[in-house]
Amino acid sequence: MIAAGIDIGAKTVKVVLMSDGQVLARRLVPAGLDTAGATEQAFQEALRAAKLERSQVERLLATGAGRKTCALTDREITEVGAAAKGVNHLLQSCRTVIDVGAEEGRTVRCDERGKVVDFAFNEKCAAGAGTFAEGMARALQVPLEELGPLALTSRQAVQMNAQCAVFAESEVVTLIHAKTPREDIARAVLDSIASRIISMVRKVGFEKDVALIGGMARNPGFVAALKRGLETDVFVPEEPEYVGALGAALAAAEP
Amino acid sequence: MGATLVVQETKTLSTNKEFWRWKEYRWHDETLDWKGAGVVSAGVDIGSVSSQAVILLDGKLFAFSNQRTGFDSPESANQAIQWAMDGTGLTLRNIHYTVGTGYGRVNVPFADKAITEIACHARGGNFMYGPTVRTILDMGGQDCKAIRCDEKGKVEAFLMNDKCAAGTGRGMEVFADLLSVPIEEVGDLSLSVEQEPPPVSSTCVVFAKSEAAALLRAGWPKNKVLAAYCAAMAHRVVTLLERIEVRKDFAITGGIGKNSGVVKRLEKELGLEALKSPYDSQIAGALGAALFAYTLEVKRRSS
Amino acid sequence: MSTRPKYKTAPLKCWPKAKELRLKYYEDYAKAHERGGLRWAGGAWSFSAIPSGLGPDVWSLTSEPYGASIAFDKTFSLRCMEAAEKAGYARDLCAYMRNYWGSVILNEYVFGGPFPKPDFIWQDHICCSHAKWYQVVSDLEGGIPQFCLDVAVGPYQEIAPHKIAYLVSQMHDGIEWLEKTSGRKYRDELLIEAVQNEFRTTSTWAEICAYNKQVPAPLEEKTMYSLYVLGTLNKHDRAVADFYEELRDEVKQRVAAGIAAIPNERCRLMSDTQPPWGFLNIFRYMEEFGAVSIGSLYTFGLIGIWEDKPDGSWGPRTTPMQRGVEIKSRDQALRLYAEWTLSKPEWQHFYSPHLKTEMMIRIAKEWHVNGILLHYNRGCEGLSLGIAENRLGLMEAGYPVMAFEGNMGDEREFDEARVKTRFDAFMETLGFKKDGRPGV
Amino acid sequence: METHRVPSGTCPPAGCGGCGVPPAPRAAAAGSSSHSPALREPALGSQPGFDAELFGTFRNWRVNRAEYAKAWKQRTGGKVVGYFCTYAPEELMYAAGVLPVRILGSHEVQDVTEPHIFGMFCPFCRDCLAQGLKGRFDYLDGIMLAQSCLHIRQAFSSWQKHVPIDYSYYLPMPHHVQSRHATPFLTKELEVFKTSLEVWLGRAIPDRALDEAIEICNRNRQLLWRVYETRQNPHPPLTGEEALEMVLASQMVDKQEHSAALESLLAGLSQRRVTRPTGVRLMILGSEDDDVEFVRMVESCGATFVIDDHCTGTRYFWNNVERNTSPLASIAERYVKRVPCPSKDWPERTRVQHALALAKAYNVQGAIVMQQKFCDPHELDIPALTKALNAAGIKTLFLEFDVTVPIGQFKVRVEAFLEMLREDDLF
Repeated sequence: MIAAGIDIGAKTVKVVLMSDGQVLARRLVPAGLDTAGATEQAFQEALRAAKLERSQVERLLATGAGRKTCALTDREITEVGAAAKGVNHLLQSCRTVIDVGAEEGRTVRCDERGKVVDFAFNEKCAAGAGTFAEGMARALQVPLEELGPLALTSRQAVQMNAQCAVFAESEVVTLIHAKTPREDIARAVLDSIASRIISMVRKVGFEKDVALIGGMARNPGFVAALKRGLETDVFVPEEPEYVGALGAALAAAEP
Repeated sequence: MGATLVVQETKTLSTNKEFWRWKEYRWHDETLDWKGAGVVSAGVDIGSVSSQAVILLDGKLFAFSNQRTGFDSPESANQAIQWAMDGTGLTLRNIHYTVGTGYGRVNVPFADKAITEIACHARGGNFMYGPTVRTILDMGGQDCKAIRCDEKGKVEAFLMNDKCAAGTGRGMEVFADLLSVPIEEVGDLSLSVEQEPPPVSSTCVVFAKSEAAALLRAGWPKNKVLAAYCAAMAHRVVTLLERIEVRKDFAITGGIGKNSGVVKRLEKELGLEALKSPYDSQIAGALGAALFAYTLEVKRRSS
Repeated sequence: MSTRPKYKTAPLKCWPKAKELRLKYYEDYAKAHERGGLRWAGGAWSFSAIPSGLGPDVWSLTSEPYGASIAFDKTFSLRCMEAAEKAGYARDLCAYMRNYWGSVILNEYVFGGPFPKPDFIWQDHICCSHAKWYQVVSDLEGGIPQFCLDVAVGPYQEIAPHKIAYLVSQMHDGIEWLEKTSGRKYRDELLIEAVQNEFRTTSTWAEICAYNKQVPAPLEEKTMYSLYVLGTLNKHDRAVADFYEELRDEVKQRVAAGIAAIPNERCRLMSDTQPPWGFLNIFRYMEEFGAVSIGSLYTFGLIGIWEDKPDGSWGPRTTPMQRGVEIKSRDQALRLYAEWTLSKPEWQHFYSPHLKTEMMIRIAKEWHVNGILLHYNRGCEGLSLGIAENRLGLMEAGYPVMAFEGNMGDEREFDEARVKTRFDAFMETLGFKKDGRPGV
Repeated sequence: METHRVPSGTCPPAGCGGCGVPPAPRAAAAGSSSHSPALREPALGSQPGFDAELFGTFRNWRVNRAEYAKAWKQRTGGKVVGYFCTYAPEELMYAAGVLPVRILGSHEVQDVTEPHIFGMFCPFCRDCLAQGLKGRFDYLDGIMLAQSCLHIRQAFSSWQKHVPIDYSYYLPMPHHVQSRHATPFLTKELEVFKTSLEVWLGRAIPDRALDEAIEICNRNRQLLWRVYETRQNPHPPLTGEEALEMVLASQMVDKQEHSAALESLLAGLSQRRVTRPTGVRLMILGSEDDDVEFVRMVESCGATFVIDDHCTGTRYFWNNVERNTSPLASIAERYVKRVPCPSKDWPERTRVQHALALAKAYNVQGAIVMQQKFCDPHELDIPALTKALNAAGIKTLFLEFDVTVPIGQFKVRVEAFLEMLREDDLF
């Protein structure tokens, strides 16, 4: 049976097509300002890549912040449920999923069947999300994708004192004026995001194995900070931003 | 001001267009000759987002530059002063006294003294808007200051926004980017709505951004979204001002002072008009610094 | 997914009377002076029976419910908040308090007209803000005589004669002070009657809440709020005591007739702390999942006074009258009153969150709760005290918990969409679907 | 208000209304100029304006508080109890042969308290709990809290549940300290506390021991107060940073040792001159504040703190136990009548007059009003306090503290504030 999972996030739309547990195709399209259009586009591109007709897709399930706006289906699963299912498929031993996207961080605890046991969101604060890293990268005048690698070269930990995302930016400027090495500032930035995420993770209480998904999983500096803080290894899937869509596709296929 | 603005094309970091990137520029008064001046004083304002240098001849405005702050602040300070002196024949050696101000005030290598931007904006505002100014609002790159001063431009009281950066230039840049509207056009565009929308509710710049994105998805036109954001920003600033009690006359310095969308709404909510000035509101800090430099040099000589 | 039971529902008969009593209360206070009476202000927890010894024409305005009434009017509330901020008061202070101050600063009574300045303040203090609240009101009003009782003598389980004595001797001082301040002669018979009314009110409210142990629940929390509020206005008033007995009888009949609060009850939830008053529609949203909020320690234990019943269950505390105690003197009335009120469940957690966790677990068990919603309420330090420990304790006891941040009185701090998203995930975890919406 | 000379050998009488203000500095004590034993400077390194020889002892005690307490236990075989708020009756613990130490935070960003304390409570109580959860106070035999604000209460109750501890005690310290019934009530509560200590330690606490304990605590307060008195000088012989280190140490070590160090400090103090100019005379007041780094930053901008109203400063030691009927009643009266924390300062706001009196006596030019983020009791006092100070011609700068303070942002405000206060020759 062919099933589709559609993850409509704040910044991007992701589609995963599956057949009996096998991924046929995956596509990611920036949501831009026309989410419906982006969704349709991602879906069609995925179909094309999988050489499928729309009619062959028997089950569709939407997830993500924009799931209720999905024109393709009114069947839905929350980000929480999808993340748990998706990760469970990739790493059955996973009990704690940390999901850090552009504007929100989530922790989901699940059992061996990928059923959600408990979850927590970080309370509305950008300082614990990807957007924060973007702003800081800009203050540091490095492209976002280079922030992580830069941080890895740091040799000393510096403490970020400002708590608000935007004020952290002026603190970065202060550090710059104080001649702090860029790599140390980069690390300080990622450490501070990690520290907020870890606070949330501790709230739910974490059990091994721990997996990290969402956009920030692409940031090696952040992953390192998370491992340091949690004092445990963190599993990062190859395509971390597709896990939600994958979970939705798996859920769709369920009888 | 008689002379014309010399606008220099900006050096952008990455290839894709960055709408938040305002034009950098310099200016000097060709009608004046610095060689005849008794005191050449300079003020350099190294802010978190922008840097300005101002040069005065016997306390009269001669030249200034306005550019983004670079990664290395001593370097930014040098660039700013060099650019201000560009084509005037002036060199650092000819400047008698320099005051540094702004976040990077201690990193101005050639400065004789560092003074905070609060004192400098009060002094600069007093010069730009005249001695009747009692309340100055400086909406800078990353903070927002409400300053009360006396007829000499001496600070009597001040407040800075702590909690949140909504109501700062940085916030506005985020929006210009999101909506692909050049930062200089944001204000006027926001005023082109036939009817004021409710202000965006979120107080955090980052979330105001996602709120705006949602509005756009919901089909709001750009100008309406901008109106909602400018209104929110104006409102936040007014609550800051009210805590220090606004006394007439009232003036606005700093980058956002140029954003009609915020200024007009702010004046409306305050029920008070901000004084207008022929000077560029963004150089107020550096100007104040240069004025202090002038006074200090005169005192140094007389002592 | 269990089958969906359908229950019959019916509107509460005494609902209109509750509304009427509430509006009369606020009107009586505003009109007190026209009637040659006195106005006093104080907290919903204050010993309100005591000032009634000054005469039948003494009316009060209790601060928390008034702050909540303002919260319902989002526009006015925002004006109040900003007026308070402008006056230099921090934005993270109690939201009721900032609404109240704003109303004083703007000199607008939320029920119309200028703010009716109280003649004196009669307050008690257990949370850091109680006494200070009125210190500021007095600042703002240019000075109002204030008397405040300290009730923070430790948890009821450690009650001891010297603790009651501390409170009672303050009460005696308070009565002298009332006489001096009002220039009136204090009448003990009025005190005794008021105290007896309050025993009835607070015990009967507990009895009403206990009926919600029934499946289906005869009442849901959103409705309970509008009923229990009377107990926060003037619990010492005969009319309120009588009304609660009338209400109790009706709820009893509903249970007998199997009348439910919501027709599709499948999931029983319990909440905690004050709700975000401006967003009570979230309770309607819950009902789409067949979820009914059966109440909370807040709705049960803020006004209700409880005790352990012989069968080990939690029930209404037996009043001194029911025990056949005849109240003859001022001192005896005050002693009974002090001891009774110190057993208020919603006061115990001020000494330890673990005491609150025990009570919450007990409610969860006896009221057959499936899941618990904890409102991390930025608007109220006092009732959010130790809430994170409550969460840990409840989960340890095996109850699914959803925590969400919000504010009972400052709408700027409540994000409805976010909370609903979170609630969706919570229901998904518990395995409940929306009626008519296909899920997994 | 009148500021009268205080009978020698005692601190100013209890309460407020300016009666607590020290007299004009007395003539420098002649003769001995012996110095306190100069201990090794801790890793912190020495800062300009900080005299390691005179104050290193105190800093070492603060920095190495754990090592100190462990050594003390080794030496005396006694037990150590951590307390959370300065309303804790230290006299009883001294009488029981217990060393009371104050539990303070570490000013590091931490991620361990989120599960235990809701984020709207003050950073200080979270920082304190973090120390317990991280095992930094593993040498404590017990903890105790004297009821004050809601915030610190949470640090206590979470500690009780999640940090293994032999003994814990919650003392219902009355809030209505202005009521005549507060002292009798507290006296009884102190008896209950005393009994609980006796049961825990398995030995009785005789009145004699209480009398000695009262003496130990009074002497230390008196000495602290005499050092503070010297800060009235036009050029105070110690900086605010040094004063803070001194008081913080007194909350962490055996008061008899601390008093000895104070004695020798006082002997040397009269000769001592701070290397840098005094600059603007500042007062700092508000909620709990042990942020040495902040104080150092401010003083590096050309100012000196000459007085404070903090529970890590004057509020802690300003009032002595005045002997009346029984030892317990005397102790109770001291804690009821001490300079109050705002959470207990009602219906009258006695603190305002007290702060004004201090400002006057120490010839203060400006005041930094600080507050731990979310500290409701102080947020409820600050507008009135600021108004009164401004009315008295003392300008104020308000700053909101978190566990870590953004020095960069604060420096601008502080410098601008100082520029405003200085008769700067800029015009």
